[in-house]
Amino acid sequence: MSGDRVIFEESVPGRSNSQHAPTPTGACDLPQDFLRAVPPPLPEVSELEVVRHYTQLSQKNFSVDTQFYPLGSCTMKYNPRVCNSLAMLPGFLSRHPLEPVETGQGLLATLYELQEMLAEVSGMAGVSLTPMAGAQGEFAGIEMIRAYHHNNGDVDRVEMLVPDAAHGTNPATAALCGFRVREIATDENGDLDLASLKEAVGPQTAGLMLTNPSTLGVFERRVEEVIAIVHEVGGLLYYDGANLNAITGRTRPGDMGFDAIHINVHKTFSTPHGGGGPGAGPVGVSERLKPFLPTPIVTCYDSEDIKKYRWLSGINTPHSIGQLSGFMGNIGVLLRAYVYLRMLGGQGMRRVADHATLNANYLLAKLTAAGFTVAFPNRRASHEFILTLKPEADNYSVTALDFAKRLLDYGFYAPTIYFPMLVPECMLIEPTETESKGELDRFVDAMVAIRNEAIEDPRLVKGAPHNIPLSGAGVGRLDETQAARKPDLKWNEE
Amino acid sequence: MSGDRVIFEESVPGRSNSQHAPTPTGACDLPQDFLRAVPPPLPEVSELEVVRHYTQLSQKNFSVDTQFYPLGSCTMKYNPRVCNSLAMLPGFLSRHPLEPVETGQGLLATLYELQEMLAEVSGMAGVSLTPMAGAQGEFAGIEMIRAYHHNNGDVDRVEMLVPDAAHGTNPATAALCGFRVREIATDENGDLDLASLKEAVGPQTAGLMLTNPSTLGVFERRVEEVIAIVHEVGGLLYYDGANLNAITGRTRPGDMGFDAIHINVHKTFSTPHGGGGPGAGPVGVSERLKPFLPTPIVTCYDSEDIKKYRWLSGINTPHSIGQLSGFMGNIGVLLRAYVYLRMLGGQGMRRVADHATLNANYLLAKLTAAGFTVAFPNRRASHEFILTLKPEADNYSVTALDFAKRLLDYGFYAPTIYFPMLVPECMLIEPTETESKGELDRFVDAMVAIRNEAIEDPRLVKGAPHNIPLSGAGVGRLDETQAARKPDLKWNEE
Amino acid sequence: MPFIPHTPQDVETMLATIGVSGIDDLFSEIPANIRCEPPKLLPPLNEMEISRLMTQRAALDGGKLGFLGAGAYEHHIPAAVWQITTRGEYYSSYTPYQAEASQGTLQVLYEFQSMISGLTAMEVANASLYDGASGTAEAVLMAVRCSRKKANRIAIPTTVNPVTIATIRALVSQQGIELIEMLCTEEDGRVDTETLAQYNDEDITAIIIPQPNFFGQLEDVDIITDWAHSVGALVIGMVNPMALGILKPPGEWGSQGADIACGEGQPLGIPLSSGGPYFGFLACQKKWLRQLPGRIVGRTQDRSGKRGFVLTMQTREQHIRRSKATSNICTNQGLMTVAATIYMAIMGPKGLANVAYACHENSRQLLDVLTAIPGVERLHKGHFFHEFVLKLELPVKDVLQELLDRGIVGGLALAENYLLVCATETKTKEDIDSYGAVLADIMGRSES
Amino acid sequence: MPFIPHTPQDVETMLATIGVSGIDDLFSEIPANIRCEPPKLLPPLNEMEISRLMTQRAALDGGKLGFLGAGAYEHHIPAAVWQITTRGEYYSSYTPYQAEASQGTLQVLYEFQSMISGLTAMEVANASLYDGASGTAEAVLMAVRCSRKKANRIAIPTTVNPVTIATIRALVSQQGIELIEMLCTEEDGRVDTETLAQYNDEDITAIIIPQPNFFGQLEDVDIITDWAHSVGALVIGMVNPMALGILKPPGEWGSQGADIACGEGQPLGIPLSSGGPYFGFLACQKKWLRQLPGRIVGRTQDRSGKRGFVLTMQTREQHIRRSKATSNICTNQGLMTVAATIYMAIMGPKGLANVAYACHENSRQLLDVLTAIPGVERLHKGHFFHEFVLKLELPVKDVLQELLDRGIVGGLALAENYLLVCATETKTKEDIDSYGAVLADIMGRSES
Ligand SMILES: Cc1ncc(COP(=O)(O)O)c(C=O)c1O
Ligand SMILES: Cc1ncc(COP(=O)(O)O)c(C=O)c1O
Repeated sequence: MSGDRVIFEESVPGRSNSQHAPTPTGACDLPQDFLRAVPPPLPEVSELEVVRHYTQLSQKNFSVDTQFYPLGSCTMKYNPRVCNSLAMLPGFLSRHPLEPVETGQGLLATLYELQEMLAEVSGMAGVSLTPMAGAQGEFAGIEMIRAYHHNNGDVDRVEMLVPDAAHGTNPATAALCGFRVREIATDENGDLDLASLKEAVGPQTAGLMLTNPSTLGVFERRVEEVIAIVHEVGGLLYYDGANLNAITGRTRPGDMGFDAIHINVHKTFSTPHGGGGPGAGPVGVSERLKPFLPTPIVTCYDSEDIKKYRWLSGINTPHSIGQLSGFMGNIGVLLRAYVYLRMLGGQGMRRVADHATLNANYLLAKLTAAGFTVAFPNRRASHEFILTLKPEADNYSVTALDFAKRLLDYGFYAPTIYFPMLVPECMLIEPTETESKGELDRFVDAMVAIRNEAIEDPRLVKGAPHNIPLSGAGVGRLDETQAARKPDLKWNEE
Repeated sequence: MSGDRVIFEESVPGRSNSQHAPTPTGACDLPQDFLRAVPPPLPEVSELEVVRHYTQLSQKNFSVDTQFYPLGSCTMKYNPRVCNSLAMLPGFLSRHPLEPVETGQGLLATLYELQEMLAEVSGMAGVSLTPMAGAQGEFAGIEMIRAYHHNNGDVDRVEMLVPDAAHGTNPATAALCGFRVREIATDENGDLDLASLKEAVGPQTAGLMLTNPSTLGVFERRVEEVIAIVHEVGGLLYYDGANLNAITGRTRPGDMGFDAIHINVHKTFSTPHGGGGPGAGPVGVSERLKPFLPTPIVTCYDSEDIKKYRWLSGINTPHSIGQLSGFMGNIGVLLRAYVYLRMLGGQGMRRVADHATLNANYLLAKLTAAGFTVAFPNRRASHEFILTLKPEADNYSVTALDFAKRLLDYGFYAPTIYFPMLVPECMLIEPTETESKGELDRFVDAMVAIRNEAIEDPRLVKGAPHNIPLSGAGVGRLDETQAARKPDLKWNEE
Repeated sequence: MPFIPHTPQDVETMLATIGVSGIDDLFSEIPANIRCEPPKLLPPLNEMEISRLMTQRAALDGGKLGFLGAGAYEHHIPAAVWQITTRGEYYSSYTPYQAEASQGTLQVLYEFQSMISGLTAMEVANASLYDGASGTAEAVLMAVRCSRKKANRIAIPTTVNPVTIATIRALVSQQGIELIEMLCTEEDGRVDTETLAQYNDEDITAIIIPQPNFFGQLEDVDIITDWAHSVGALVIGMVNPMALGILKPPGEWGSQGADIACGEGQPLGIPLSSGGPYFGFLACQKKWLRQLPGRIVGRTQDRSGKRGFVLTMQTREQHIRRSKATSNICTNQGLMTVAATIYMAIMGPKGLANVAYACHENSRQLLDVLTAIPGVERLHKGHFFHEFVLKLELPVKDVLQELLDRGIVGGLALAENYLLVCATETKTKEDIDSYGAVLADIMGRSES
Repeated sequence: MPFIPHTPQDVETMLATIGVSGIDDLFSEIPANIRCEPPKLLPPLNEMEISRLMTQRAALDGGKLGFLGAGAYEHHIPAAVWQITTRGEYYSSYTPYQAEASQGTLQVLYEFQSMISGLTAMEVANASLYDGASGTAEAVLMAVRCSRKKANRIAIPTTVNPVTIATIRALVSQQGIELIEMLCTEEDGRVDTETLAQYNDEDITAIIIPQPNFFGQLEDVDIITDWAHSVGALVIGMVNPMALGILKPPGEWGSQGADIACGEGQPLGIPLSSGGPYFGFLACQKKWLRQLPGRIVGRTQDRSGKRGFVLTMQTREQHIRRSKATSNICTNQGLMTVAATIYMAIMGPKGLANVAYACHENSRQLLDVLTAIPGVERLHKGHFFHEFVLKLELPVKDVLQELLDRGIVGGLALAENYLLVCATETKTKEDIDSYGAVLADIMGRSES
């Protein structure tokens, strides 16, 4: 099977696919100095071999299109196929980013409406679509906060507050923006510890980054108080929108009082994750941060009774934190989000949060009934929730990792494990609204079956995976330590 | 795994995908008498479940895109992906077949050029693209022969000659056209037995259907003599073009003297088989059969120095055998064939036959060297060849069927077995020109390994398949007898 | 060399293994005087060039606002349908001869058969034929095989699509089958149930009942079916599968149901594509199973009792039965049935019914809009599904040309003054109004 | 309910299991005064309606005969690339955290790293960054981490794309990094190697060398690299990966090679798409591995010794290292690297070289055709890859508008009279001649 080999192992010197490249008409006129001495060491394979190889490899992936994928914090919901076809229409694909706006009115109208709709969904005053992913959205948001303070001459705000449960991108972003990161503790019910917060704030506080519902799968109940405390000392509030899927149409970051947010459209707006991206991380801001939004932004004006659209950037936006990438952002991803949003409408957005939350709470109830231990038993789950498998680890020495690997054998992708780090042997489970009750029930059955295995034959679970239902003979548990100790990061003929 | 269930097992009453159907605005005005009492019993599943189910099911297929598929007589070569994208361009897909020709000049130009190119490749005087597959092409060809004789008042030619090695569609077609079928024997070298032929021909002979190279994988060396014998008695010659891949650019049915042929574009012109179709079976004819071609046919004329195209049918074609389907044939398939042909050009067509023949002869040489028994050891292979596994069956009681099933475990689709019926325990192997030497070598290795298994552990081979590299746990050898004895042909809630 | 993986070095090694000195030697058995030079074809294009050419050609075609039906219908096709259908594993596999390595295709076909059986309310269905017209010819041949009658006389109402009739004629005339035309009422454009008794003594083997018929009209299927059975004739229901979202299925026509159901499968998720590929479906009562042509998939199990699917009932087929086969069909329209199965699964009973309703509603609306125009009236009385015939005071040919010049494909000219028009769920109120406005303009200009 | 599978019955059962009476109860922890009504959005459309809308919008866009480059380039993309890339298994999976169930993506990424390493002649590569510009900013941050110098001074020639410079500025300015502009020669439009010594005492941490540069010109990469190393500066080679089909790779610049290579991956099989998604690539010498940001895939084995692939070196990343991570990047451009990997595998060394040659040839041809027009001349001397700057006697803005009115996107206006023009392998002789003819016409009319 080709998928069991590396593409370089299929290579035969001298093979090429002449149907894809023009034959050169003459010798190259460039001096030898500029040229490469030997051709690049790419594989030399036929088009059929390429198709076969990468088709086979694809079959070695779990994905939403093939499996339940309850990966907490990642919102692995169904990515409507129509979003893909419409985003890939030739008119959109063929346009060069630097073409004049006359050739892009269809696209710009779409992006403009998307900006408006995201502002409405999130309750923010302005939106820029340009960040490439959540982390770049965070960068934009924190930069805007920095720019705001600096613009006010407020240059001593050097500290960014980040809850200890926060996603790693939050502290990393704050650091990238030049801030000192200060962690805030979480209380035993998963809410931010207000005492630590009060202790931490001061004139040095630039702001606080909050995820709500938090990565602990619960809604920050005292969010207004939190915001008041930070605002009080002149800090601004950043909302990490990775969990927006839990609240769309139920509450809005803008209404909570946040100053800047990012939205992972590859989560809440169902654009695909593509095995690691691309996503998009539009940022939304309150009125006072609008001048600082990253560029370009789409604006609309009337011309002879027709709506026309153009880019705002450079000279129009003197206070902007600038351009974060070479062009306009991940346009193709934004188009997919637009299609999704238009198909759902306002009521649909509420249905998303409603059913995502319903599914999470249902799964939580069933797993609790089945005897699993919930991290925050006194709390309502948001769109996700945390189990701790500490009892199982203690009693049968079968860890969250073992459960995760064994779930693969049952045909389920594993939930997020060991994040957030606060909860031992944790499993962060996010079913999303697009999964059926039947699928959730089967997942519970698998969890129960694995616990039984853990009791009766722990080695079975600890040795998993054994027989992942994948094409081309799956692998067993892979040795990550060896990978890191002796990095083999590219193919070298053996 | 969804693919292990039948889609009806996913169904939940009351579920629907509202994004795909307009909501009715009022009640239906049609009288109850015309209406169905209960809704059709289709499954009620979400779009995600549909995507997941059919994506998983797809992974349970071997295909050219994933495996070597040396199915003799079927020409399972690489189906260029570009043919798919170009045939599915919106302009082509959206056009209604009965629209005026003004809205189809792009398509018609393409079909016209395809007609011309197929005529040139096959050496025939005229071509109609309309037959839907090889068998319908045969029908058209034999009908034209009948019409020709009738048109000449020659109504007593009631017999169609068919070699005993012929594909089943040949006698079935002859019968469908109202002919009595008379079989002609094959000699021990795979050529037609001239003595039987001479004995069979007479004034009752309407024609002879010949496949060349024959389904025995050898070229009919005395084809000219065969043709002369039939023509002598006033019969016409039909060429089954299923094996055209063996000879393109090397010899042409028209030059051999055939009167009518069909071309399986889903073989020689690399349109996909789609798990059983659609294909297309254009027919080509010599000058004398042109008036009888099935309609519609594309014709070209000049209008103000621009080439214009229109359909010929009905009143323009009084002698035509008529229309064989509701519209114009499998247009989408023909578009794919056109793209393929344009990419190859004349030299490319010869390369096809050259390398298909090279691959077959190479595989034949290697398998012979490995000790397998060739059906026609004195012959050059065409693009395919036959092994007989009679020695293996006699010595180890492991049959061609067992070899075939065991090959699946090795990740190869099985060659055609037990056809043609003349050769006992036969395996008809057709590698095609798009497979690499490496893949052929691996196939030989597998055959040798299986023979060793047959010697050492025949039950292993007889019990195959055991572990087909397919997603979602493949099945073992399926019971075909039970299927036929107690037909279960549709889902009934268990 | 496009699509050929061999390097010159490979070729050399392979030739040496074979023991010949050149590729020409491999063709030594072809008599010298029939060998040829490579064909003279249009110059080869690389993928970039052919893509540009085809894109230019496709841009010339289609894309009109269309009100044509007459056997092929524009419907919304969920994007998922073809994204999945064109996956390599479906697209590039063969007829599933090796069942164990073809469970994907086989299970889809089994599900397809189940859905078609359900939609038509018939007991069994095959796994597709070429298209609706040729499939109806197969239904005729099948009926002849099923019937015990000596004479092979098939009654075909003139409400059947004339191209279908021509196709049947082309495909079955060699079998000594006689096609008997049954006239329809002028007023209703459907079979005159009052005069059926006229055919009582015609020794009819089978009758084809189209529902809806070529003019879009709904036939009195119950009465005709019961009459046919009363004279010992089999009933072939030729149906639009989309209409079966709401219309009574052939299996429930009259007191016994039709014997055979067939039709054009295109409405079920297949793009118009200038006419193909589409697919024909064929279903029947179980007692006729052995006469059913085409592939059939059955459920079975492996040695460990695990469920699986295989091609079955193959003794009907040409590769086993040869000249005695039920049909010569071999390659069918497999991939189209994958698309149709996915389409039906996404739509479900409710979706299909809603689309059928919407087609009906839209065509009623279109009728209202168009017949409000002076010089335009409906030809027939009675109920229709999503097509109807208009009578125009102007020559239809000229009107259609003027419509086309303004971007509208207005329908099918049936005769000098008759126009067959269709509106499916794809037509918005604006589309319908815009047809109305343009037609009114054309008709009005001629008035003055 | 689009995309939600629950029936009312399901919802009821589930609420009962949870023990609440309605969905509202699930949100009881949200303080009442921040609850909201469903947002007011544009009215929802079904799939048919949104398809029609987007098709209309897409039809407004693109489709011009284009000679724009400036960082994004139109290339032929084999059809196989995106048909495979958009398969659900690649499209709808997450970052491969569970390696055993993500071997497809992981192996592709490993192959991608191998190909990028090969193309750039660097020892290791990561698995993508957002795009070329932001990736170059990451390269700058990385160089600062690698360097032992106190001052963080990055030399950036003015031959680097100004947007890239702006992006770097936006992304790194918080780190106390100083960007030092290096002027280029007016005549050549490239770094003046004669005056490098001026910067000897500037304590430069790293220099960015673009190849080809923003003006399409080829820099003297060997000389600049050796000079940089001689003053203890690291070399960041910012390259067009398509050009590397023929141009000397950064790993071989000068006597030691560049330290870091980065660039915009778009030319490798990614459509123009109005600007994204594209991807950035980043490669370096092995000694800098621990400073390399972004995902990295490594080969390892399972317990039975079977080969497999995992995400590795994760202690560099934000989810482990948090505020001390090498970068905050998490979601990258994964799917784009699948496309690029398939693209590179199909093209192979020869294909890539041929395309690169063809781009060069076509742009030379274009130069000849355009500079034959009175009033049009080339601005620079020296060698270029597939872009060059023209000097027009007319205001470029007006000329571009006139070209656009006649269907041609003529290039990028750099200043009043300067025009940056590009021709890739997608341009035929006719395309080039037609640009020439239209431009000649525009220039000519103004003469008279
Ligand atoms: C809570 C949280 N914040 C931020 C991010 C970063 O977003 P991205 O991966 O789009 O950069 C993620 C992504 O996993 C997340 O879960
Ligand atoms: C020799 C031969 N003749 C005829 C046919 C029939 O062609 P089709 O399947 O296209 O109807 C085949 C197909 O397998 C064949 O192999």
